[in-house]
Amino acid sequence: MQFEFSDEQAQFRDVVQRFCRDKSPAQTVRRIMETESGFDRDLWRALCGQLGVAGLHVAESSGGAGFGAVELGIVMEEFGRSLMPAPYLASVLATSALAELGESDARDALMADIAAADTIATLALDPQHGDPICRSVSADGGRLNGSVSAVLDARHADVVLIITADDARPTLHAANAGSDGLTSRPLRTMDRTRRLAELRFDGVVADRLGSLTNRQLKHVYDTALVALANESAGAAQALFDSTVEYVGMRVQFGRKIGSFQAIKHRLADLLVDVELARVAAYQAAAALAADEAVSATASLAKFTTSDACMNAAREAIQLRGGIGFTWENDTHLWYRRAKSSEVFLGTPAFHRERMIQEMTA
Amino acid sequence: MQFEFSDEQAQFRDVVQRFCRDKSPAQTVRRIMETESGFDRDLWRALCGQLGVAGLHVAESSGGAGFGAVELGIVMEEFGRSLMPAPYLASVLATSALAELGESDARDALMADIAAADTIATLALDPQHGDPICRSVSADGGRLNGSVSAVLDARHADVVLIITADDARPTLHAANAGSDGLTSRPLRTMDRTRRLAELRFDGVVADRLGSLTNRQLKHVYDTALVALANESAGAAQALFDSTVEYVGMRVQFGRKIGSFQAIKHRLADLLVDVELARVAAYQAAAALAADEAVSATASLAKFTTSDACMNAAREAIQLRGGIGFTWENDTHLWYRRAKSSEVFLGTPAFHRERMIQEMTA
Amino acid sequence: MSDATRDSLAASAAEVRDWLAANWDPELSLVEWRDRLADSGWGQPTWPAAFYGRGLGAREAAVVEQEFARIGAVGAATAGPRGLAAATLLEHGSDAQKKRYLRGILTGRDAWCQLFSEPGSGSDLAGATTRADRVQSQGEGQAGRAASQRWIVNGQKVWNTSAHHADYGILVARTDWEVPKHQGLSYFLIKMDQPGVEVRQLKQMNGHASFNEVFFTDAVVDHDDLVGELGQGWQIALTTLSYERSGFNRIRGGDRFEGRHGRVYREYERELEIANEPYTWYPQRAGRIDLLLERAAESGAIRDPAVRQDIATAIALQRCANWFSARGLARGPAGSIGKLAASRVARAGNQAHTVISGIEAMFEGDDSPLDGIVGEVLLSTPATSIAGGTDEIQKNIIAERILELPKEPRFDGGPFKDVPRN
Amino acid sequence: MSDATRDSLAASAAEVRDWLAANWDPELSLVEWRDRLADSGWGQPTWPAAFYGRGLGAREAAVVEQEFARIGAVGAATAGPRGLAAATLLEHGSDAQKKRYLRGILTGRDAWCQLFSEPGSGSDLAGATTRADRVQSQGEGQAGRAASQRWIVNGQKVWNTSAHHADYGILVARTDWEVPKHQGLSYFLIKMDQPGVEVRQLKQMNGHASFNEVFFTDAVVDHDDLVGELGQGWQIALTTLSYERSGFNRIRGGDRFEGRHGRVYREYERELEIANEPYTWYPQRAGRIDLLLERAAESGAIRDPAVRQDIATAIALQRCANWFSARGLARGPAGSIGKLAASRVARAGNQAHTVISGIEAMFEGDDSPLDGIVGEVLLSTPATSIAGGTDEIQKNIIAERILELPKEPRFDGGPFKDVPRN
Repeated sequence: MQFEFSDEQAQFRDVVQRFCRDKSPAQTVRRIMETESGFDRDLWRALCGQLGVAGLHVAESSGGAGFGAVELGIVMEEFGRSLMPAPYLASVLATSALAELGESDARDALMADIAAADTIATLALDPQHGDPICRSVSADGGRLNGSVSAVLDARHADVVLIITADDARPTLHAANAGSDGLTSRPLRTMDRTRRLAELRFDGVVADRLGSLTNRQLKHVYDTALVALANESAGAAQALFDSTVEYVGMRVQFGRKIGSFQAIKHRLADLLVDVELARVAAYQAAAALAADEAVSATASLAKFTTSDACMNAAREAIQLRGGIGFTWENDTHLWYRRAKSSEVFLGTPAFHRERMIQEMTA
Repeated sequence: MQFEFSDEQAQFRDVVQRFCRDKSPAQTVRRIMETESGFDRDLWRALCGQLGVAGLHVAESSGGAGFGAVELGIVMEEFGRSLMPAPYLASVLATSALAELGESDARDALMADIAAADTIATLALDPQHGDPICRSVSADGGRLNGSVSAVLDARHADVVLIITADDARPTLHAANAGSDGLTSRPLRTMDRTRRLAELRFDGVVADRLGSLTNRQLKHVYDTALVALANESAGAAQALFDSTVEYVGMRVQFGRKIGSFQAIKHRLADLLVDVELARVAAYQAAAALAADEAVSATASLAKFTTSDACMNAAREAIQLRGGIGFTWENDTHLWYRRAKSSEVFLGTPAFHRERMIQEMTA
Repeated sequence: MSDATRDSLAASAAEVRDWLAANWDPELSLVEWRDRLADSGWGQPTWPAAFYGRGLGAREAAVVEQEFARIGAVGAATAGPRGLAAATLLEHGSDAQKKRYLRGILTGRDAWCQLFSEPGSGSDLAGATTRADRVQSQGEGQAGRAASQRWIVNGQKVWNTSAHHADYGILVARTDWEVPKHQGLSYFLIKMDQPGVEVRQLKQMNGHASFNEVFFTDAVVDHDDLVGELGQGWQIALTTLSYERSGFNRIRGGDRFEGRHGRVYREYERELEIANEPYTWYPQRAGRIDLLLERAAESGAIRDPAVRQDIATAIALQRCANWFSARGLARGPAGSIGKLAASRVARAGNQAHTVISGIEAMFEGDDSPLDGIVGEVLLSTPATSIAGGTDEIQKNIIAERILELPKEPRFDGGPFKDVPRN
Repeated sequence: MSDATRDSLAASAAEVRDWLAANWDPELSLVEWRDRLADSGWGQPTWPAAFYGRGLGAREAAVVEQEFARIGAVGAATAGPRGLAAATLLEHGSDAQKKRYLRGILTGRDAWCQLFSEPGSGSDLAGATTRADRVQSQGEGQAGRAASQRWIVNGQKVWNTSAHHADYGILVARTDWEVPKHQGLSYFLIKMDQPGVEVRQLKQMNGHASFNEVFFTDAVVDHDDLVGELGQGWQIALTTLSYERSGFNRIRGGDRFEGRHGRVYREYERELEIANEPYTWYPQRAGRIDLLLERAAESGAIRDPAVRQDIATAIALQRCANWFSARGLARGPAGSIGKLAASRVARAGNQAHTVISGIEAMFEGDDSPLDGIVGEVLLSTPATSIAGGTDEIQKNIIAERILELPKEPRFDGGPFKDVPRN
């Protein structure tokens, strides 16, 4: 299938882009990144208030803003471009899971609080490949036991959602951050703008929100992949653009280094990576929005974009030479994002394999 | 371990190189390649008579010339460089298998005939990865039944050696090409300088020469890998050298295309491929000669050299542009060799896996 | 759409429908039928009425095509360089040239070939060294002087697909060696059937002979067959090339006429066959990604995890490349991005087919899997990154026109006679 | 080996053995001991007798080293740029300079740093813009004129590892802007402890701060500290760089003194620690291929066939790179081949460690596998293809010096003041 952005979607992108430029330039990213929590509630309130990003892609019938995966992709792409330091991906995971549930006061109340930025929510995932079912945590008698490493933004989440496997059907639980027996250990992430924490559940009392089918779990996972793919496409573009700008300015041997054909050709190759990654991300978002079978395309987009982004990050440092390896230079912030997005929700090889499985199923 | 060629070995290489230059320049390769059999007995007699290549690497105690794997590597490298159209690799397979047997009149007579070029011998291999045991052929009561595809130079071999698995221990049999029930169907090989045929055995009477241990079978296989690796190193070098020469001569846009930095850098990268491939091939030959545990290194050399050779072949065509894609241009002869050596005796991926298995065994 | 437009479209539809009812006959010979098209102007309705067309707009032409399709009427000849010659003549040719050549192009009576590339100027097309020298014929100095001027052509062209059965060629030759290379070229129409023109087929490494070399030895061109002004050859060639990029020389399949019978169809199918002959290996050149999964299942390699990785890589690349083109992003310089993507797809296809086939990748022809298709893939993909502008040229275009990085220093700016060349 | 040589070697051995017997004392302070080495010449036996050495040949020196090793005697200070300064001074320095500086280098009393690279001239080392301007001090025109001349240095250097604790620096600065860039540089020895010199540590993306920026604001250099002739700076710098490439600044490990006790050893270990401090991450920078298999077994990723492919690729690359260097092929321009190979090894190591660790590759420091080694690998390998000459520079060297392809057109040939720069 083929798609174009609608005028509304193009305008929405402009709004998001302007917000990112104004509200989180690189120096802001560094400021927040260097705080202990890596989180700025005012920025998050602004994101929810002015852009309405939380629950953006969730249908109104499910308590969301009623936009779709394409708008989600637009936000993620722009956040990747600007390295927006906010718990948005965690919010996407949480709201996507909630959206699969039938209507209920509990769900609707939680969704409303999330959209209003009154509640920050995350969804614990199985660490290895990001499977939404956490097999390392069990629920019995409404109490959660076990531990799960690497939960996104768990440190500043007010509510932790977790899907356990022990009932007849996978079940979604909500635990309040403050609950007795719930302890969180912040992990030192390479990407300081994307925090993870290890959670321990010792008989934590949690709300049993409902159960999900495997199809629904897959949809939650594919949504996460599409979101991350669009973010990586944006990050790759930012790395590419800043590098083209740099080689057009940096002079060595009496000429701009961008005039050296070897560098010109490498940037041409890199542009192909970036462009193909972008269409993959767009196509996956469009397929998700159109409710097509999306798993193969979602995995394709995940590994295509993360490979392109990692490649762009390597070249961005290499073509800057020594200066690109310094802390002061911003390039490593995107390199760190690229490296962690490469493995988050599953490695490129894992998703190549998944794509083949989906295509031959 | 580290090694240098001895003066004798260096002189031997010169002799082989001169022979290849004089006796099989590209036009000779094309002439023989275009014959139906792809084989020139006079050239083969000269190779055995003047260079003594047949049985070269086999110990005198086993009826060989008493040189080692390093000399074998030298011959294979030079033959790869010049695309020598002769059944030498088949002869290496056959003599390596014979060399593992204990002394016997049958073995010694056969080895002597092979060395004297009176007999051309080949060894049938299991097609998939070149395993010396042909499971598709069975021996009972001294009669061979079954068929095996892709036997090297089977069309002009006087004797076909084959190792069957059905006895308590793997057994080496020799069948005369003329035997009743032995039929051979020549296959159209992409590399017309390396012929293969499918053999059918219908109750073929064969000499049971003896049995081999798994260690011995592995040694035969590793020897084949080392031989092919050195051949590929030579072919890669030939492709590289001719390409450097071409870009230093071809003028476009008023300048030698070798003056374009993008091309200069790609050739620099390619030189790294070629140099690393060569040391891998040399190191594997030296380890084989020194009777060290060689399987991991043999597999390493196989995939490193065939990847480098394939890469060199691609670049050799690309940097020549249209002319490199023509039949008249010799580049495709080496491209065809590179492509078939890439998969012969197992793909690069197969040998990467084998190397890890050997290292973790 | 305004009512006026709608009415005029309806009018054209009615008019062509009536004309077809009166003239279409499947038992005519192809040339007889197309002579009617030429006389009526319905074969190329967008061409000027003065030159075998009706001067209609694109919308009307679409309506006409629908009417042809509805009753299965064969259209004008379009396949191959013929289309490029027509488009170029309509833009730059003299009225006399249009009169003389467009009819034969439309009816398919005349086949054409494109004589631009040379052995010494592949990537550097403007570096052509085939020369055309002006001579006066006997009648010198008398009346009809200009008309009696002729050009003598010497040199060599290559990489054209139809010279071996072409009646005419569009030729770019150097007429001035004292000026920079882009200014010294002129654009001619040359008759292929003459003593001074020799055509040899050129065999590729994959065994096909889709291209020709053309040798000129004192070949003759009338001055009347100079297109545009002397020295305008490069600008006019760019016109031809732009039409080539936008697919004016693509060949329409005959499948539209499935199950139709009649002499005109038989002759049309034959025409297509001849036109398509050089291109049978092009799908293999692109890597045949479409065959990977079924082929891997057949060979059993689908069970090998490393092979699955290679297949996934190839399929993903192809999908992205297709999406990229489908989104219409591949126009202008960005076309070079699509072309580089196609090269990656072809390479990945070659790689995947190799590991899927294993030892069977050593075979060619009947002994190669899928009736030789696999072998042909392995021997054809290298052409993808060369034909129609090498990857290196595409990267220059991207770097300089899209990324706006500094241009390469030029060493061929001066008078062409002083420019180094092989 | 001739009898004569054998005798002289035996003689040296005997001589140094006696001297060590009489002088070696592990309870001396490191400086006290090395003062004895400087006085006797046994610390740097290949240096001239006039300058703290004994003018011995390489063979004799080897024998002397053996004798030191036999009884575990600590040698002269060699670590770091100090060794480069010494080698350069011995080749290009004046006798006065040798007298003044070599002793402090040998005894380790003085630490040195290398002040070549600049923010604006990384790959283009000869494009240095740090300036040195000659001034007359008060005593102008009187006796001792030359001696009283001084140089005022302004500018910035970067990428040196020891400026923060160095007493002196070897400095390349521009003294003439009217001539082409290679001809306008001069080579100075500069005192680091002065008001005009400010050293700032420079933090890398992997969190380490191994390098310094050095800012010069009217820093002063005596004319006596000009090495060689004015304008010879580039040639002399090339000498320094060639010694750097052949490892004169490498640091010998202290492991030779395992289990030895005494004040001199304690102080020597401390000296090594300080010298090694900036380099703790260098093994990670190289990709830590040595850890792949054990790490994959530990994480369980060894069971993943795709991961095994990546591990095999990395291990194979490293073995080939090691074999290439071991065969002594990596000398001269071919050193660039080894350097490019090292970059590939580092990249492959990064890739393999990433897929082996999976989600754990998202961590750094204590939360990263192997006490943070994995995270440090992932954040350090990019330096391998940059430090000591970028891959791009290596490829130029290979293409032009090994393959002898045409050189890049130059745009910086004229007077340096007219050369474009940032």
